Amino acid sequence: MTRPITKTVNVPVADGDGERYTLKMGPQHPATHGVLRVDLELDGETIIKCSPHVGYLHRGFDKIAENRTYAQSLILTDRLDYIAAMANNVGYCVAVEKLLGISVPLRAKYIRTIVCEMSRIASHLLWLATHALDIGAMTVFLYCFREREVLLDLFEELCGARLTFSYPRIGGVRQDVTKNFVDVLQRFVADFPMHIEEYETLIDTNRIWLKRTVGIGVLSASEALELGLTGACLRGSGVDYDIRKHRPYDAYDLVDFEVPISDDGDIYARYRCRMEELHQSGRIIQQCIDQLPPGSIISEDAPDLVMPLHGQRKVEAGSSSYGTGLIRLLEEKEHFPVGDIYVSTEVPKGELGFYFISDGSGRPYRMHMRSPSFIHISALPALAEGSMIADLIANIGTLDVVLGECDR
Amino acid sequence: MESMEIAEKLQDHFSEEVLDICDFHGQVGVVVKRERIVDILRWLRDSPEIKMDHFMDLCGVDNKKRQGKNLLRLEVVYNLYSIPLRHSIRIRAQVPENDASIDTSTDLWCGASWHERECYDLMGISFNDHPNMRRVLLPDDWSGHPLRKEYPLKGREEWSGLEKLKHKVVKLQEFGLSDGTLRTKAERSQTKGNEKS
Amino acid sequence: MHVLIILIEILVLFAVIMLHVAYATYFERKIIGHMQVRMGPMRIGWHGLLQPIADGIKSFFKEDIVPEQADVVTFRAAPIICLTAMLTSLAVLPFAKGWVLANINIGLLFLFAMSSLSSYGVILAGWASNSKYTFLGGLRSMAQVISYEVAMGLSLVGVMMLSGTLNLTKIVEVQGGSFGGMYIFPQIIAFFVFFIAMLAETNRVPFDLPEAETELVSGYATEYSGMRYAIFFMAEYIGMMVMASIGTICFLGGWNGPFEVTIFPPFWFVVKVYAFMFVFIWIRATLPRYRYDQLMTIGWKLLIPLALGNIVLTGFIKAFTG
Amino acid sequence: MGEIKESEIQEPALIEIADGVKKIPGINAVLGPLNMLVNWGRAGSIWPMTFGLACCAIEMMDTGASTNDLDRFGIIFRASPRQADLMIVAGTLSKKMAPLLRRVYDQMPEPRYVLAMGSCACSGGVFNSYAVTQGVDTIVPVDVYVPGCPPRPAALMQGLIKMQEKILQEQYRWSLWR
Amino acid sequence: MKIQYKPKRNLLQTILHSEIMQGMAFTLRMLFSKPITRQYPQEKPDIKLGFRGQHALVRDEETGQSKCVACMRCVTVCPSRCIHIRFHEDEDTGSRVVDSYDIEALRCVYCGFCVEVCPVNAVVLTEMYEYAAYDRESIFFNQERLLANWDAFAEMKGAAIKNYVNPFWRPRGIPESRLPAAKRLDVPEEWTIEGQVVGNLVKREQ
Repeated sequence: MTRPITKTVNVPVADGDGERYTLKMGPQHPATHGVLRVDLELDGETIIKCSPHVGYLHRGFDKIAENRTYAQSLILTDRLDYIAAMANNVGYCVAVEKLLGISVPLRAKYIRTIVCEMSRIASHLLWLATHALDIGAMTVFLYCFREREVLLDLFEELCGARLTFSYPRIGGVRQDVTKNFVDVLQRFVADFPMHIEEYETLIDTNRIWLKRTVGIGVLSASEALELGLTGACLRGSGVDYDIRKHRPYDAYDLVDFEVPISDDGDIYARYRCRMEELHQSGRIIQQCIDQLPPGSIISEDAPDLVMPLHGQRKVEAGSSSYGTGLIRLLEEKEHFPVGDIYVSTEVPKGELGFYFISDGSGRPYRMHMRSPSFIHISALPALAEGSMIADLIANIGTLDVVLGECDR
Repeated sequence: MESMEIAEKLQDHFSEEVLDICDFHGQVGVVVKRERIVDILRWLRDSPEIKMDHFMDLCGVDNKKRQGKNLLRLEVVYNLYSIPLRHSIRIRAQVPENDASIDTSTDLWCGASWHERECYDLMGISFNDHPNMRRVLLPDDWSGHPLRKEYPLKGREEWSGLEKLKHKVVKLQEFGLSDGTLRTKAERSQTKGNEKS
Repeated sequence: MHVLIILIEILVLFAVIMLHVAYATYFERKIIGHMQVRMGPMRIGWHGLLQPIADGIKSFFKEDIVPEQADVVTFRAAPIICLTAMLTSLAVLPFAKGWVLANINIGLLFLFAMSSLSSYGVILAGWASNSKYTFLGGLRSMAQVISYEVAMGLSLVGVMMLSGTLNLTKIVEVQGGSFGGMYIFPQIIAFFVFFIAMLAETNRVPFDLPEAETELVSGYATEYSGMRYAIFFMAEYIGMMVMASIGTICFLGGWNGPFEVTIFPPFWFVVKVYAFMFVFIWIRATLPRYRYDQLMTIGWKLLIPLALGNIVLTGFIKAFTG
Repeated sequence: MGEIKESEIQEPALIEIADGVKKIPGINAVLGPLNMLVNWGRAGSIWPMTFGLACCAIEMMDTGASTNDLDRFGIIFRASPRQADLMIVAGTLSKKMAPLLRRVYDQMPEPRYVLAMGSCACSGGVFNSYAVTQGVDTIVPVDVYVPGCPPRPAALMQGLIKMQEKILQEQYRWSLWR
Repeated sequence: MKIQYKPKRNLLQTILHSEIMQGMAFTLRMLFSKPITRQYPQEKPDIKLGFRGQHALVRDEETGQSKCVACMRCVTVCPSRCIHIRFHEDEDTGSRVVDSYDIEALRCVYCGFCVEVCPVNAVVLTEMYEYAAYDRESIFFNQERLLANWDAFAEMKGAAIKNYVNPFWRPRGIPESRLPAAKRLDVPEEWTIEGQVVGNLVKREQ
């Protein structure tokens, strides 16, 4: 009954040029946001070499998606980045709509924009909570969850689930918003800047927070680009890249918002960027609520959930499980356009891209996800090497990784 | 610049390499040979009027069940984007089955490193001169590459690590005091909830 | 007979302190809970009042694991060293006039010695567990205790100079019963240094590096389970109480208060100690954590110069005012 | 513990209640309340280990946060398996993670309990693929199953209350180890 | 937009630890605020209409049996493939008779697709969520269990069950013509296209 995670070398062993030893953090470690494993080579507390290991949550999304219809695979995206499942759902639907050439009613676009920004707030709140907890400020964690709970209740009212929504549909959204939902959301958005101020009272100018974040984990713009970072990590380094502005989807070209950018590229800059994004998200939601047009919420030519397209099917008597008739239908390669498409959306973590190859059948021939967390974790050595263990924790926090999305 | 123009320029530059250009919903894919892929990518990144500085995505594709001219068994797809000029292009490099390897693009973008490792892990395409060509998502001693079309969804044989673990679980069972449920293989086939799916 | 009385006194003190320790954890959970707009323990007993007892029973009946590759003797001894050192230092604390087990003339030095000794327990625990997290926790603790012990000792030199004694009872008596007599006013710099050093000595936020949960799992106590972990836990809380008592005695005038409470002479002492404890908890609920090298920087570059300056200043004042 | 061992020495006073099980007559009067007390202590101070794997971990954190506040039940999360009583397996257990889960479980001291939270932990859920174990109960013995994907915080708390009920009904489990 | 940082603290603020004191004052204020905790076993969270919880088969008030017609749409759509139906065709009438209807609830992902596609509102997800169990078998629902779940839910809802419409039974905002007959349930005003919520700016234009 020895502790295996820390077992490799028992006490530091000299290897010639100073006392170096290895430390394996994770996969079960309170600061690794799930099941990330980081192998560290340390000299004292200074990190000489840092190699992250992922895959402890690999579930085979790509393979499962190849065996499900387009509509069914939607539920997989819930479990991709489970902190902002709505943004993933919308990203998936946008990609499939582009592939199938379906246009979405304007009202659905607005509703999607609202829920996307809500999930951005929820995700950033969770990021702030865990980031602050990693650095030691435990109270911020609970205050963030307090506000997050309001959002989750709203999501529950909208679609009946708190975390895994499956709310958007290919061609629209599942349900219309209610009066109560809009009212509560509006009140939340109005109050939210006050709550942000509360968090900032505790950490923003706090000298300990500043000491732990300013000048730590610095990335220049070119480095960040080369590492493939996206989202707030890239914008914190001064690159103006936000897909909502570059390749607008849903109603983002109809609302007015700004993309916060900082040139410093350290943890504090990324923290400020995300805090500013919270304000901007509130602005977007308010505008969307004001502009919400009447109309249908799902496109007329949206594919049916059961069938790949509208159509009838007969199941043989006695058949018990997954229908053979459908499989036959799915194999017929005439319903969908043949081609490949890459569509990316701006989820809270960064750029979430879906690459589909369709061979005309009812199921994707190949689905690949470009998940931001996967790339962000691969950038961890660039941030952490040469710093101390405590900075590694802060760096993992600032990259805002979700292992479900990373490992897929 | 329109994607199509870039594709044409690319064809002018690398006429030997480009096999095909396909357009789907406004997205242009250039099918190329694998030999000079790094040169192509470098040209796309460095030439001033194209300037593809953002390496969006890399993924491997198995073409076993897909028809199309110029397609080999495997394919590596690069999606590139230019942040200052706001245009994108897709490069599809063909890789034969018997020699599933292609040159690495980590020298151009170090962020491509894990994409390539993932491609190797799940699709079995190895990248020449990659600094750390190991599996990234699956355990090191996993056999097979799950995203190949012939690999079944539930896998072929059990991973050796899990087999070992299950033996260990059975062995340790007698030492534990827990009265919770533990399902070993024999019990499991008896329960009705499990075997149906 | 005398021995018997002392033994009874020790037992009573021990029991009272243990109860205080148990309920200090309860109050910490409650206060932090309410600061975080939640409730803390509610369901074990009325408003969770029996929570510490349940925790104790649970810990006592838990399996006690000694890791295979650990140094068994040291591993087992470490928590006991910690607890014993902390309990011993209680002997010299004057809770009220005459309420002291051992009224020795070097009381303050004795306290320092004991608090240093308890950190041996931590270091040994870190080393004996044969795990790297505990080892790092032990290392951090060692460095922290060494550097902050210096700052703390120097900060109290001013108090010694003013009072002219190391006997804790006399230090309180010199300060007198009046509000203005408390050493916190002439020794405000020393109090500042002492307070920060105190947080660091007791491994509290923002200096809780040896057991920083998000960095080192549970620090030096990572490998300890059941009762042995509980002993570490108790030692830590007694340490907090001892440090708060030193602060009360040296800066806040000990058991003296605005009026006498004749039924329970240590009333004001207890109130002041609990005020300190509340501030500990309050800080824990508010602040993030320093990094290891920053902690060292503060210790050596800020606190020690400040404490030295304070000694010089006190010396001058003492010399000129006589 | 001690009581049982001493009782074995006093041979003549023993009565046999089942095959190979002997006891002192009347010992239940002493041990019964002690058993109740120990069970009460254990049920009132379950310290789960933070073993968040996937989506359910977020709901687990939410359960610990202000709105639901697990601290009310005396539940505080411990990072080290050595100090934990309960392992809440919250999320999908992939095959790569399974040996580590078992190792962490082995590090926990007796008495230890396992709560499988969510569809994935209970049975593999939607991820019936090459990389996911079909149920955490093939690796560790599970005491309580909490269904849901993910279970909402109240459902997890109901699972924990069920766990407390189970602990309260235990008979002399504390006397069995070592 | 470039980020604006707050001004650096000056010497006086450094000595007085003003920003730390502000934080401390804030936490102290929160100490005396009312906790937002919901005391679970006594106070249950209010479940929103349409929460996707425990599965049930609606008990038809006339026949006392389930409404299922074995159309297999739920089986087909289920992404986690946890619904299993066995049926045979009645030789006289030619209609389908359900032999068994099983839901592996532990495999379910609660997406609600089955409820949405069911043409007769037979299978539903209720608002019950408290059904943790000590073994796996008791969370495997067969037809009797599913009907019993519905009874339990109906008991919890009381008289309200008569007019109870879970939004997932009747997709909101979808035109009537696209819905099967049983799905055309009476719903509140704001669920219809005419009564839907629109933004302030839009209203003013009209």
